Amino acid sequence: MSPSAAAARTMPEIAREFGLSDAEYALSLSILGREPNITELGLFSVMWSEHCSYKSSKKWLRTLPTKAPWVVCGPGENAGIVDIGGGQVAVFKMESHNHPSYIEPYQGAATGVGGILRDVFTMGARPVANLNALRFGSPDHAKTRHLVRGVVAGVGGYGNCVGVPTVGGECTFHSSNNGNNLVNAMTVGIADADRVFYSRAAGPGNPVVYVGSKTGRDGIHGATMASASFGGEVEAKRPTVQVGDPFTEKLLIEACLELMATDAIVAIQDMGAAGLTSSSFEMAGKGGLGLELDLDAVPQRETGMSAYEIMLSESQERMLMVLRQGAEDAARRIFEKWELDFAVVGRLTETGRLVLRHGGEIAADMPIAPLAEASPEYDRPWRAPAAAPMLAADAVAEMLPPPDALRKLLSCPDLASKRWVWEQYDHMVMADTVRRPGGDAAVVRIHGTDRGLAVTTDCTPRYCQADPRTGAMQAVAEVWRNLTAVGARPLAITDCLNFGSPERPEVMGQFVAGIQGIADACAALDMPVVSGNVSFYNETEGAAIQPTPQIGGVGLVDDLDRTAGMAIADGDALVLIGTTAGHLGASLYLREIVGREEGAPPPVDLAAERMHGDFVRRLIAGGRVDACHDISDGGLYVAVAEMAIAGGTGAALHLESEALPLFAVLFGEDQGRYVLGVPAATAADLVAEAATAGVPARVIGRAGGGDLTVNGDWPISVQELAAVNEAWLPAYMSGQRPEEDR
Amino acid sequence: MQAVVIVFPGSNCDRDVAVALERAAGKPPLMIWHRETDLPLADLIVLPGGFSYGDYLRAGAMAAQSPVMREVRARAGAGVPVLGICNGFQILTECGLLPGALLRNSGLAFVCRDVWLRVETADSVHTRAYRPGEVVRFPIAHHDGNFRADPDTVRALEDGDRIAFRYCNPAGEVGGGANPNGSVDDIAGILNERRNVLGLMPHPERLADPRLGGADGARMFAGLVQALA
Amino acid sequence: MKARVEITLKQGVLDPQGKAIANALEQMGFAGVAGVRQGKVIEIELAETDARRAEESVRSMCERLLANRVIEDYTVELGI
Amino acid sequence: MKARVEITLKQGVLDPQGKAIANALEQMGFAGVAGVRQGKVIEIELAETDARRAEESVRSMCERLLANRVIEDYTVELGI
Ligand SMILES: Nc1ncnc2c1ncn2[C@@H]1O[C@H](COP(=O)(O)OP(=O)(O)O)[C@@H](O)[C@H]1O
Ligand SMILES: [Mg+2]
Repeated sequence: MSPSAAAARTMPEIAREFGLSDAEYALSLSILGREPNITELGLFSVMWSEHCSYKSSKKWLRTLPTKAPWVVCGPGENAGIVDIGGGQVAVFKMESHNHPSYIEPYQGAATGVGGILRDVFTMGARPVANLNALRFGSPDHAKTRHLVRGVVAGVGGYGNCVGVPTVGGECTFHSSNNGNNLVNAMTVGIADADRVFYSRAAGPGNPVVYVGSKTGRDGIHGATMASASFGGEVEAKRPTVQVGDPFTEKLLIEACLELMATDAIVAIQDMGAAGLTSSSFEMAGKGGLGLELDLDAVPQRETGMSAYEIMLSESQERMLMVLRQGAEDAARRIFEKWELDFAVVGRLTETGRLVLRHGGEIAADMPIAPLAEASPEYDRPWRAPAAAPMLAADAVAEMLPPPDALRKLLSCPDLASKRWVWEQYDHMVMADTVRRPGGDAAVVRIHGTDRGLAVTTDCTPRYCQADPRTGAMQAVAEVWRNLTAVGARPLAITDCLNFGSPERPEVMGQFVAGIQGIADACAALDMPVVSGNVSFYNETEGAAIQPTPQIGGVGLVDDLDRTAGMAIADGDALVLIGTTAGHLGASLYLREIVGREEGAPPPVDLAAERMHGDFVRRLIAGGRVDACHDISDGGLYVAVAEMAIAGGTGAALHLESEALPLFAVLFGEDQGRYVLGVPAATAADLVAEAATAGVPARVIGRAGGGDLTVNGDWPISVQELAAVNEAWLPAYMSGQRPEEDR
Repeated sequence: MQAVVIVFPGSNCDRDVAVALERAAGKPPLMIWHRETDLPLADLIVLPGGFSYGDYLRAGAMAAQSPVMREVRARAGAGVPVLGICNGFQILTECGLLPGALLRNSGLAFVCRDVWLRVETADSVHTRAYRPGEVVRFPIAHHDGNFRADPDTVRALEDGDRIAFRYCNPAGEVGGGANPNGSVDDIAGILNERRNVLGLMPHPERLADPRLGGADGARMFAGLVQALA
Repeated sequence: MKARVEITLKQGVLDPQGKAIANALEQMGFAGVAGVRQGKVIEIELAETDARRAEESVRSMCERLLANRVIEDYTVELGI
Repeated sequence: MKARVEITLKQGVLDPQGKAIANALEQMGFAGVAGVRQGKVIEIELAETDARRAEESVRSMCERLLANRVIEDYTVELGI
């Protein structure tokens, strides 16, 4: 809204329109000691929006474990930091861009990638890997295909252009996402440990510098949009969509890293949600200082912009920095070389106030601390979710012969190969991608070394729907397991907590339970949370998404000669690690084959999870494993089929001696399990060793031949498995016009 | 051998190719910013992959107008070997050092994956390490790799033995779905008349290290080093 | 009948391509380039011979496929 | 002074985007689409006020940068 349009209404009315509650408006009066002007009101409203203030989630986020000896910086900065040895650190974070991606999938996803990249290189890290977790509505829903095409093209369009490989992610479909798709983007970067930059401003008198693209009228009130659920009129929110400029971002990365090699920067902060407002409040607030900004000096793309518009614009590809006095000219030269705007826009002061000058007038003058730090915190009412009852295996009918069920599962939207997605992503640029997409975790080499980072994202929303606490625990456990399966030592996670409206006690209850599950799993697996993001209001007309606490994990591979992939080799013995109980509640089999979505998710035994994983990791580190894959969606049969496809060789499974119904053994989703391919001659010793270590292990078959068989029966050729697995997504996507790429 | 790598705003495979060159030559190439108007003496000039100027307007169009390109053209004219990979190939066609143009992939989407290439000629300093007819595996990663030229130009390329690589299947057969982008005649890379300028869409530098799953690309750099040492 | 659709970015929407072209022109020595915006033209050859029906159909193409109404405007022109 | 440049693929050059749009329109049920070609419009805001000099300058921009003469044709129009 323009200030003049607003003039006809009273301030309290405008406050409400801006999304401030009456109590929040009253608080703003008492902080200022007077009525705010329209610019100030705008600043209050974005700073106190859910997106910027975390007012509904703060109380709970504080309960997450965030420490470990290798954690250099936990939540609270632009991204989390862990030590990876060799004098280097990994910097990473995940963030949502759900709402914008639903309104304009290409640009929404693209700017999501751009935003998370900035969070990482702001800290001095060169981005080395991107991941993306995508949750779409039902494939039958009219909008889904359009959204998939746009989002995937947007993620690729941005990441490919900036030259950061997109190496992993997830892509699933469920009707609960029909009106709210989820686009969560994660970036991992690497920095020298002694060259990390933070956002805390210091040194009154130091210049405040603006770099990057010019400011336009785009995205005004994006932060408040992300803090509201969709009503019927999504259209009305459209003008807030922004266009990404990955070319400028690439220049910004190079220019910032070049400047960071000098000692010019005191503090730096990207302009994300709520643009100049939140970046200036945060930097000054953290340093306990004041800030004077001359808005006329801000590079502008359009004429006649008001102070309100300049402060709230969410134009992309911009950064705010505090420099050492006297460093301006050297810094300016670097940015001019990279053809980017550079402007000194203000100075730090000792007043503790934010003062904005515009057109010869004071456009705003407000204290920083009460806004940035003492912003509202709610203890929202919550109702513990009713846990879904356990579903006994004998309460599930075997609907199809197992090999037919396998075919169906391998080609169902959630399990079908996502090659169509990742082939649109440059996953090899930077020439360090050692393990490409398609495995449990991707591995990127730490440039110039023989060590690597393993990265993955995971969450199983149907488990979280059935039991948010166990589901969240499972998401963390699966991340840990995926990192372990490639031989990495899991270090830490980032999270992106996607939920419905926190104003509804049952949603808030899901959130609280989810936090508890994450906290328990992180503590037990020694894998703390170092960064994250909360995305509430993922609901349309009261219908919320399945709770989706998306987890992104980073692990360390000490020796790239000692990692594992899923490809089994002819002659390998197949060893199953872990306990099989035939758990079919909330399983993919139940949903896709039986057509039921019910039952409790598989229990997560964190102690067993850890014991099994530590054992597997030791084997891989000892060079004793040819292939490794964890068992997740679809169970054992699917896992072995995926290993056969990856290896291009068949496998004979022998599961005669089971006490459980065979289909429950094949399709149950019990946690804490892996399938290993090991040289046949070593299998017996390995099983004995496992027994000594208290880890359940047994030989379940042998790799070889052209077919996958079970107990000598049900042959399916590897070619058929691969074809079935690869076919669905390209076929689905070709079912309609190729959306024009933009 | 002293190589130079030209860096344009938006280049993003400059470091990758520098690493591959250093592995082959035992010494790093010089990295030259596009604004430079004179080039140091060099045995090889490399235009790397990436998205110079964001691929805005047309891939390679704005980079082709960079100050440094005048000098690159002059050196190429004097016989200095030039290698343009992916965006580098696009720049070479845009500045007229190679014929034809690279249009949007026929599938319209960006494609990143390994492809099989048939080596069509070993008669160049870039391809001398390969045998004609040999099948090699390089990755591609591009949005605009659909090579187009008028029939006379294509005939001239063919008659002059100037098609360096063609997309093929693992058995070396061209056609039948092996072409990832719709290029005319399955062309993946071409030489200029003098045979000292090679442009190709696939990235040899991305499979030039066994750690990354293959080293077919390393031989291109090894061959260059051998020839130019 | 031939239709010509012109698609341009809405006022206020960032045009990264236009911006880069303007910079490039300036660096090439073209002085006085105050701004560049890039758009698309799409020419459609139609079997339809009735101008009103043709226009209706092309407008519907624009709304449903050709233009991204979130960030783009379009105009339709019918030719010969 | 404003200039409008329109850039189209030369006759005979295959237009992958145009072809894809035509296919898509057909799949969406638009009958009678005989062909689609996609091109670009570039609007340039110039400081120059003399029409002849402006046109000359824009033609030179086209030859040197805006159009790829191997595959593209262009037209220049000067506006207000
Ligand atoms: N959106 C995506 N982007 C990149 N890679 C993806 C995407 N979706 C899925 N993948 C890749 O497909 C593979 C299978 O994904 P998934 O079934 O979720 O694996 P898992 O269950 O083992 O975590 C993984 O390697 C994953 O990284
Ligand atoms: Mg896995």
